[in-house]
Amino acid sequence: MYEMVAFYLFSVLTIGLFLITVMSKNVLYAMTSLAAGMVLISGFFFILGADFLGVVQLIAYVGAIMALYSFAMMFFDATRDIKEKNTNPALVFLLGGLSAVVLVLMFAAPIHSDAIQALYPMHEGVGNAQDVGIVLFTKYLVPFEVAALMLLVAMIAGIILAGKKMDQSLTEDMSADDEILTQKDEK
Amino acid sequence: MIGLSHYLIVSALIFSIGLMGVLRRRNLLMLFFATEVMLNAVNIAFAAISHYYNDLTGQMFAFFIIAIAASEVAVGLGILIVLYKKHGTLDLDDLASMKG
Amino acid sequence: MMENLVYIALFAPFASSLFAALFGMSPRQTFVGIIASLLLFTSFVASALLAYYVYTTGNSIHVTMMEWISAGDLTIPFGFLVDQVSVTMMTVVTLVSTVVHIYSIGYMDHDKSFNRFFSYLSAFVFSMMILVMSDNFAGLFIGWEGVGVCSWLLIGFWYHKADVTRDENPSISPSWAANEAFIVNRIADLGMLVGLFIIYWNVGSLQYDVVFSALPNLSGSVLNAAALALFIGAMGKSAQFPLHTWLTDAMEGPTPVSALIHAATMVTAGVFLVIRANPIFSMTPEVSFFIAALGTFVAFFAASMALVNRDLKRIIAFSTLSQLGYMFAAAGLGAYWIALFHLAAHAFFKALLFLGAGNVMHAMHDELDIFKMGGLKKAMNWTYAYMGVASLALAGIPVFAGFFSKDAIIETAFNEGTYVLWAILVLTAGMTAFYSFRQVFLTFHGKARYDESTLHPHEMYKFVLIAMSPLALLAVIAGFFMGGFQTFVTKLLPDYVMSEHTHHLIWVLTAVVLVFAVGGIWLAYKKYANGLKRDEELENSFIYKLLANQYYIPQFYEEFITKPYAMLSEKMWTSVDMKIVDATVDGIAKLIYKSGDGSRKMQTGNLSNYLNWMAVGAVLLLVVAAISAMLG
Amino acid sequence: MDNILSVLVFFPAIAGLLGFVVDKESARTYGITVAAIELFLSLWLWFSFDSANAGMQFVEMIPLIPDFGVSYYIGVDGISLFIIIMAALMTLIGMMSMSITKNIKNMIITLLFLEMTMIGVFVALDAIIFYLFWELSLVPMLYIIGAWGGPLRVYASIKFFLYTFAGSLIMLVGMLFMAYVYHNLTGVWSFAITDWYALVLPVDYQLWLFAAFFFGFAIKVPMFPFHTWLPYAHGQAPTIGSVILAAVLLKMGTYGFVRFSLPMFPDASVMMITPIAVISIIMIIYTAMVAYAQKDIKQVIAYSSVSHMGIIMLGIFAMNAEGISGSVFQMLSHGIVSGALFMLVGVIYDRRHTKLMSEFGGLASVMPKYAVIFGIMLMAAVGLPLTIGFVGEFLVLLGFYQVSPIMTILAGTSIIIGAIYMLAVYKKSFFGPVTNEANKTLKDLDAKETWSLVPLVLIVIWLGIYPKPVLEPIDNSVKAMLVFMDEKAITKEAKDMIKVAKSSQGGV
Amino acid sequence: MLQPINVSLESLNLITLAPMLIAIAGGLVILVLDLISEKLHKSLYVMLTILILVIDFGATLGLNVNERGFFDVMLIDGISIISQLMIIVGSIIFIPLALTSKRFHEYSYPEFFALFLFMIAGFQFMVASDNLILIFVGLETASLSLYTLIALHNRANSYEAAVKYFTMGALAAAFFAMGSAVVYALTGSVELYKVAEVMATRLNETGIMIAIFGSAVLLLVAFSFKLSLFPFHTWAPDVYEGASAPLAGYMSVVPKIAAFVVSIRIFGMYIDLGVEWVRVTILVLAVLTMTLANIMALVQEDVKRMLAYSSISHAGFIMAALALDTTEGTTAIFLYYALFMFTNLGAFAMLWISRHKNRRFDKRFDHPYEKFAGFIHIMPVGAVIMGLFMLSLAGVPPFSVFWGKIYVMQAAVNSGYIWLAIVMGLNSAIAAYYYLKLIVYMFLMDPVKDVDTIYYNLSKPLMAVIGMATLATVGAIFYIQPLISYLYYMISASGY
Repeated sequence: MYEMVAFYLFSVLTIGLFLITVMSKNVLYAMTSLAAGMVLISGFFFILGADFLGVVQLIAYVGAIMALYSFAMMFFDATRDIKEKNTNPALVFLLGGLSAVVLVLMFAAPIHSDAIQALYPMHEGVGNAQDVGIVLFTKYLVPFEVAALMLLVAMIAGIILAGKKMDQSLTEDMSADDEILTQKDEK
Repeated sequence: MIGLSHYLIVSALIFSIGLMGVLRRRNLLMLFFATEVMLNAVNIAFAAISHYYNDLTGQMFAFFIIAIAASEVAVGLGILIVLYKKHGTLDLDDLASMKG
Repeated sequence: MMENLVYIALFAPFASSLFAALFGMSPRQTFVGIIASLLLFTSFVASALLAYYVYTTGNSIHVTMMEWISAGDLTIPFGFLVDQVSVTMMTVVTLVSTVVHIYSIGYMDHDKSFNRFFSYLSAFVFSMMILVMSDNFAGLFIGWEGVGVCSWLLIGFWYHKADVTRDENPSISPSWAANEAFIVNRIADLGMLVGLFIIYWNVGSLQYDVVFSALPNLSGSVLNAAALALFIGAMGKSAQFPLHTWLTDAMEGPTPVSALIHAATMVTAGVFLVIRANPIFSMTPEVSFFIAALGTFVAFFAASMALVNRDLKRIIAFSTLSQLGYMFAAAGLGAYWIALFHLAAHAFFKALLFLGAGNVMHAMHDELDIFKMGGLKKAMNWTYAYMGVASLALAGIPVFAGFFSKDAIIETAFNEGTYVLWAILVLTAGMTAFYSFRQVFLTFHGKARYDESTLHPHEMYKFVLIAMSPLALLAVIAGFFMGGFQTFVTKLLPDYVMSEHTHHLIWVLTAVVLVFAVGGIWLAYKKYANGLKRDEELENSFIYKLLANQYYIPQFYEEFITKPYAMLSEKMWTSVDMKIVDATVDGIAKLIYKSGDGSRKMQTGNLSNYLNWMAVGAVLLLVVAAISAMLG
Repeated sequence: MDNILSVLVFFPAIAGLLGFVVDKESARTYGITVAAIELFLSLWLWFSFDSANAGMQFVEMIPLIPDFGVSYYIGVDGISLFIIIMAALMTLIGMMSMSITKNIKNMIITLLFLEMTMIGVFVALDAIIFYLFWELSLVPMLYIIGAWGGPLRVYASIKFFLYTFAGSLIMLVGMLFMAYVYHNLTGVWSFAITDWYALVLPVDYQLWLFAAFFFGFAIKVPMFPFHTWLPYAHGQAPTIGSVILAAVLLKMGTYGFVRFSLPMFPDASVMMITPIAVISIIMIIYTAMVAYAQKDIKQVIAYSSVSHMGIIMLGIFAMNAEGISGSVFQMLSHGIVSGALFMLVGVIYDRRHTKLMSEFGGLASVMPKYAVIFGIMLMAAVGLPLTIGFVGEFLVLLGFYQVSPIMTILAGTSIIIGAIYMLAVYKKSFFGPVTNEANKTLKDLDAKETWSLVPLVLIVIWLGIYPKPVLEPIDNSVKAMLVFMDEKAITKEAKDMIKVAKSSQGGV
Repeated sequence: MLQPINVSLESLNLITLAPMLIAIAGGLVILVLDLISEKLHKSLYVMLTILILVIDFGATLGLNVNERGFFDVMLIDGISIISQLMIIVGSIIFIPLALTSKRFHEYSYPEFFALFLFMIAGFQFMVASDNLILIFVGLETASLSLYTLIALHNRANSYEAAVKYFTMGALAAAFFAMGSAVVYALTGSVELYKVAEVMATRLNETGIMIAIFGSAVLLLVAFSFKLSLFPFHTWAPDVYEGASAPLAGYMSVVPKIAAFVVSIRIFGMYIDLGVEWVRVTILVLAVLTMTLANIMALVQEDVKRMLAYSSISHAGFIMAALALDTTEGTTAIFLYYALFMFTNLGAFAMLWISRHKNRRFDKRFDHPYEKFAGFIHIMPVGAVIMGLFMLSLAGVPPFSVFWGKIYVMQAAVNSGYIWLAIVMGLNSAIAAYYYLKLIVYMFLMDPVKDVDTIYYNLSKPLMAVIGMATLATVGAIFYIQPLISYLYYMISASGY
């Protein structure tokens, strides 16, 4: 019963918040509602017993990612209302609607099967973090390390892209040659 | 009783909302928000399936999706910064020098 | 020994042609003409020796030089057959050619392409020799086409003349006439080829002896088809209706050419073919009768046009046409030897007539309109005599060659019971006499109708006149050899003798013909001997105009064949080939290119649109997936 | 020298590569020397060829991609032998007569590569090798037309390339399917033509495969209605390009029919006789008419090529030795005659830089030697006996008469309408008075031109009088092929229609 | 309580990780070197990268076929080995293009080379696993590096390209994630071998087909994006145009090989299970892709953009081979890319040597067709070589791509898809036009400007690279046989 209430509450709230994220003209509103939505999603995780995931969601998303976005927003000076000329709202809603219909139809199908054996079952009486930890550091150690690599890549990328050197072009200047060439053309 | 389908349907709806956002957004920053929404929708689905199958793989996947989302944001914002420095705008209507 | 003679007879003209060709582009060299004439004479001598040999021994000579084409089951050799028929032709051809060669030395005197002329002329003789000597149909076809080309070259000899309108010159220009001759002949040649094909696929060979011995095994329809196809070939070369127009236009060529090719030899090739292939035609009475009927028609038809024509050479050309009709009539009626005899006799007097006309032209500076001549008798005695003799022979006056041969043909028509043909032929004999003498009188008698102050007609060179004498002689006496000729050639050809009944009436028949002939001459004398009296009314009458315009047949051909063909060709090119066929190809290419232009519009450069495309694709795929899943 | 064929194929290519080093001034001499050696080699091939042997000779086989069944497999028989010699000859003569001075070195190198591809096509006994040379031959020709051509050269060259390319890709699918069928039946991958010959296919397969090959070949021939690239290609190409194109490249199409379609799909071929004959007759008559309407001499000859190719096509589908041998012979004859005619047009174009007949008239007076040679070639083109043109045309019509008299008569009109347009050309250009001032001072053929044309004249007459040395090997191979087709045919109609020559019955 | 887990080191089969670890370590070495000294020349990094890749190549070559490692996450089967080898070879031949005679922005960053190596590691992970998680992570690692590399070219266009690629990539990633979620929901697993097992048992359940199709579609969208299939290809031309020529050439080969391997694993699985619908859909997409990309390429004014469309078309071609799902079809994919790689390398290298900082021929394009007008007069050997590449791309025998093309077509014919072979043939004919267009410009036209800068960046290493590409293109006929038999052996050994 409590689960049902929580589910519906969270569902309505997240959908509402994300709608604001998508529809709002104001970056600030959009971002705030996005952050709020993400918090509520971690609520889903808690309901579903994925405590560790919920915590990660809060830390990584709400903490790290939203902070990044906030900085970016400041950098881009995007606090003002953004004028967007949306070309074809009908198309957008049609596509969104259709995809929703099909996806819902898909998920409404008897997709859940009792016959399926869990490969990495959760254990009774063991904390979620512990369960996750064991799987993550055995089976999924390689992806985990690759994810580390990915973050390293992201870090390097972030640093060099935002770095000072990108302001100037290091491509060799050929203006001297150009002059000669232009003269040639004129001949 | 709440079943797997309920969660999945919510996930589907949020995913579609994200898709709509991707489609209608002209500001790159806000477009990135929409992609985050989509990834979050998938996360709900994974967590729910994981719960109903009593299997940890789904949580793993969701975990990695969060990592990926984080990296994407880093790189994406990096690119946005160089772009902004060059163009002074994030409106993607102004970003059509290559076409045809 | 005899084989060598065969090769000498055949290749002497070829050697002559090559020799003359060596100097083809150099200025006039008299010795070229002399050597060519000598070589031709050699050929004549060889032919005569062969004729003597064949005459005395009765054997024929068959030589095979080498294989020509061999594919599948087909084998065609270069084989030559000298028998009674071919040796007759050889002798006639080489004799007339020799005369014409010598004649040309004088006639072409002032022409800068003198050497070239001899080259062509000898080449023609060579082709003609191949035609008559070949031992198979394919070889005959070689000669057949060869004479066609030489005829083309010679008609168009004065190629530098420009095209003029048909009113100015009915033949437009030498080159036009040459092309016409070639093309019309080609039409007939197709028939000839088809004849060859029919024979080959039914017999398996093209050799005369094989074919003729296999004939009894063939069905009637095959024989008819073969005969008809071969005759179509003959119709072209011998200018039978409706393929006759080229012959008069061919008069654009130098006169010796007209004498040799378009009177004595080439045009008779059709008759020769029918004679040569007589076993086939003997077995196909319907086709033969058709040949006879067409021949008779052409005899009359051509004579009618000759009645009113004013062009010296064209009149003779029409008369040639008419005489060819006689020959076909004879051949069609089965009197092959008579046809061959008339062919030979005609060759002599018609060549003479043409050469005489050439003399006149030479004297008159290429003037051809007999209305503008008259009174040439004084200046040109010899020519007058030659042409008179030839005309008498042509008219069929007794003693002269034409009397014997033509009379025999007319008798044959009577003998066969085809009285209609007989009547027409008799009438034509009268017309022949009339127009021949109309021409003679208008040319030589009366007062001069040309400007005597500028034109001083003179007789031809002596040697030319002497060279013409053998022809004159033969035109007079050839008839007396008729009996000997008959026994000679009927060793090979089916004999034809008049029935008892005809034999009884022979004097009556001869008399009737004579009456017509003499009547014709008398009429001509009455009208023209004392100069030209133009009869405006007659000249404006419908029939006169019809005849003068050759029944409007050339105009008809031009309006209904030549022009539509050109127009259709143009349409085919501009409308069909360019606008439909090519445009379709280009259209496909353009369509693809255009659709490229159209579809690149999806590439707007706007990221939002790209995302839309992506979403559209994804959603579409999803929807399709959902639908197809639900449909099962 | 058993590997003479490989030498023939690769000698020009290697010479072409080395040609990059040769100095510009000497390039022409270099090219002529190489082409002469190549011709000599091809004559040697003829000399060592066993005329009595109807099968493949000088066969070489090196597996290249065994897993895929592709091997370097070449050989020559009577049918291909003379086309090879002709290709070598026309290359040499084309080079000798060439008047181009711009980028002469590039031209020589291109021609040498082209020669390799041409010879390659005719010696290939492996479908992929055949296809390889087939496609490769497009490239040098594209360059020749495009770089030295007239004002529309780019359009013409692209059209030429794409049209042929599209057709041959469909042919390629056919080849792949054939290989697949072969694999299915034998378990082995093979693209060897001789292996494919052994397959007896059901009729519906034959029809489909025939259609696939047909597109490739028909466009190359070019058959109506796929012919429109040809007038452009010829019209724009430089003389040498037209010569090679007409003489050799077009023959690839008809050769393909003889080499592939007939022996591989005898039943389908017999079934297709009527449609192909109808197309051929349209080609003959229609293009002859179109040729008559042309204003440009070269276009006339270009269209006349199509018309003559119609005769060749007809002969191939006569299904008897007379027709097919005649057809192959006609390929040679058309190659030499049309090549010579294009060279002749080139001669006048070099002098006057126009090919419009209206610009000329009376050339016979100014350029007599030229007129004589043109006349001889013209007569050969209209099929005058004792010239090379007659033998093939006669045999083709003779052969096809057995199939259908009516169609033969229709096709036979070619001798009439062929004469019509050819004589019209001759009359308009050579006869009449010299009206155009520019023509009055034209020079007659110079030594270079004479020496390149006279050999062709000699060949035209020699093979017109004595075709046996050429016709006999062709005929032997054709007869053997017909025997083979007859044995292989599965339908009764085909067995009836394919006529085995009496002389080869019992034997072989 | 949980039991402690004992894992023996052998059972981990660590050797399966060696190739990727070499690449990663190499990347780190480069980063460290940069820390030590800032003044190092790019040639050092290039050579270092090549060396690392050579070791990587050796390590990959040493792997045994059909091994799993690290809790079955790593999958080393035939296609993973050959695809890794091709990825490495492709990288080795493209990276020397950095050694231009002129300096370019991106190559002044040592990080460029590090990212390059990380990207390769990402691709290697992608192909060496059948676990959707690792595939996803590998994919993203590689993609993020690639976005950065594109942006590093440091021009307005390259930023635009990076943004477009990135944004669409993010969307595709979402689809991939969603697709994986559905697969997971259906089978309770994200490991493909397990997925196949479970799905096979569930195929006959009523009402579930929509989810199966749906999962396939969502994944197909993600990979269609990577493989640039219509209508998910829209990024490709712009990205190719914005990226530097070497990178564009690289992108048209290496990432696609990786994506194809994953596609073979995923969609091959669906087709093997008997889900014909997937095959049909892929065929439709493939045909649409090759045709539309071709006709759009027809109208391009820029050679690089034309080559971009042509690569899209080639990808469609190969995708069709994938749909056949036969050993030959799969062999065809690798054979095609192996051959296409060299030709494409050559073509893009030829563009690269002519890259000029200022656009002297066109306001927008670096390599408009006009630039190559009369190339034969300016640089005859270059023109001939470029012509050879174009002919090869057009599928003219005996150049390399032709063999790939007929192998694909043969595979289609063998599976009974003759219509597909004909469509491929006709498309090749259309495609010939735009390749020919460049040849026409190079050989048949006169230069627009009297310019010799057309080979501006030419340097000895570039000449070597181009020469090698030429040799590989021209001499294809001589190495096709070993190549085919190796590929065929590896692929049939891994059961595809």
